[in-house]
Amino acid sequence: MSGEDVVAITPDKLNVEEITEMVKCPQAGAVTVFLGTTRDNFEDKKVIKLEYEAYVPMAEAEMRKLCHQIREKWNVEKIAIIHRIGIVPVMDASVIIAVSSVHRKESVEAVHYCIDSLKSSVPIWKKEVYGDGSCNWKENKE
Amino acid sequence: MSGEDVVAITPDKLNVEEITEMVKCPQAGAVTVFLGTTRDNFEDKKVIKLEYEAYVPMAEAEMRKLCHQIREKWNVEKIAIIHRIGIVPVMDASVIIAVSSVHRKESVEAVHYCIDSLKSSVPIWKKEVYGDGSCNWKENKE
Amino acid sequence: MESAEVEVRLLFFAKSRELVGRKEDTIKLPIHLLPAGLWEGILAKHPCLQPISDNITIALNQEYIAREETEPIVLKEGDEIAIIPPLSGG
Amino acid sequence: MESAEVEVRLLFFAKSRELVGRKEDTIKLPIHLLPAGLWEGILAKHPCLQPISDNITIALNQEYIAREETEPIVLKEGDEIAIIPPLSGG
Repeated sequence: MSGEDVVAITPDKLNVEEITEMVKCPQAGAVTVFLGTTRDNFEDKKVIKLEYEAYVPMAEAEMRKLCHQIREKWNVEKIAIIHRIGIVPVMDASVIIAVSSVHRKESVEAVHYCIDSLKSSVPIWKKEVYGDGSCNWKENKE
Repeated sequence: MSGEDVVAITPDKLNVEEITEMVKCPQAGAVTVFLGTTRDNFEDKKVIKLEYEAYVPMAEAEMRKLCHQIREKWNVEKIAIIHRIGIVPVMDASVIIAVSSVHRKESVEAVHYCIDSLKSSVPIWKKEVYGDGSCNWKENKE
Repeated sequence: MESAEVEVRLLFFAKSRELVGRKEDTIKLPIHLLPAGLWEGILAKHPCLQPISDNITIALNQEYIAREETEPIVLKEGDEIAIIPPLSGG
Repeated sequence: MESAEVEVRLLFFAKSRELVGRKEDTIKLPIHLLPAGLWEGILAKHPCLQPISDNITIALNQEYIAREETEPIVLKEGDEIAIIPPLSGG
């Protein structure tokens, strides 16, 4: 079943339709999709864009580990985890996770677990670039 | 904020890109999307298609109530709940729910709550049509 | 003394629509009645619904009403009463 | 007697890349050493990392290693050691 998993790091704009199609299948009754999108503010500062950087081969390996963990915990059909790097403008997605399953509970829980775990285990970093020209490397708290 | 909610019943094919765009906004860092899709089987029977029927004005009113309930429970930005009626072929979505929020937890939990509640409160019915020509009105168990 | 009657609309969906063989009907019902009386009145006019009567919910003007409710309902001319078989949306 | 040394690759990312001013370097380190010794060796060569040293994780050949681990590491020529500042993907 792990042949059904797609993980990727890409500099290209992410397309939710395309990533949803990757996980659709005739036996699945549910698809859950999560998009992490660039916000226009951090505390009182105006955010212009984010710049993402990844340790690509290790990030992809950690994303494959997440797929294995999901399959140990839930009975899911297909998994796609795609993370964008480089500049990500406000409202664009930096990450899209899609999971299909026969029944709805599995795909929703798996996606929730996946985004939480991705933030704590996958070597990717973002720098916020503010309206005043300053910038800051972020740190996932949770 | 409830002006940000979109609810609809439509005979048209649902487009995940379009519905995701409805809820994206600059202050949101997360969008969660759920798609209910037609499965090709029920127990040992081959399913050809589903036929959905709705009590349209009441279904839309119940979907608006779901939006209010979500906003009482979670701090979310925008909500879209779109349900297709008529014939829905295998792998097509019968329902798409999309919710945006500043942080990820709210949109994931709100979408999970929304699909569970939709199944128990919104007057919509589906008939499964099988490969042998027989058919059956379904009943949500949960 | 019998309660005055009003004519209300009946809407049928899914299995109930198939059993009745139509989407809509009208029915004369007392202005004041208990939910249980509403069920009885509808089943009296449409006995074909009997096989699914335990699984039917009713909505009055697009609001669910509880069959076991002991507070009487007040009907108005033209009210919309929907016969709601078990839901299967999603 | 000193342990024999090997040359390994060092990769820097995000804040650590900016502090060091480059993406990659090489370093000679003992074949056998504790994780704590690995941190020390890297900080000795790149003291500019000192301000963030408490927040750095290290990956050896794309596997995280725990700084407080008391089992020694065995390095091979050409091993890939990545300096991992706090993650902020997603």
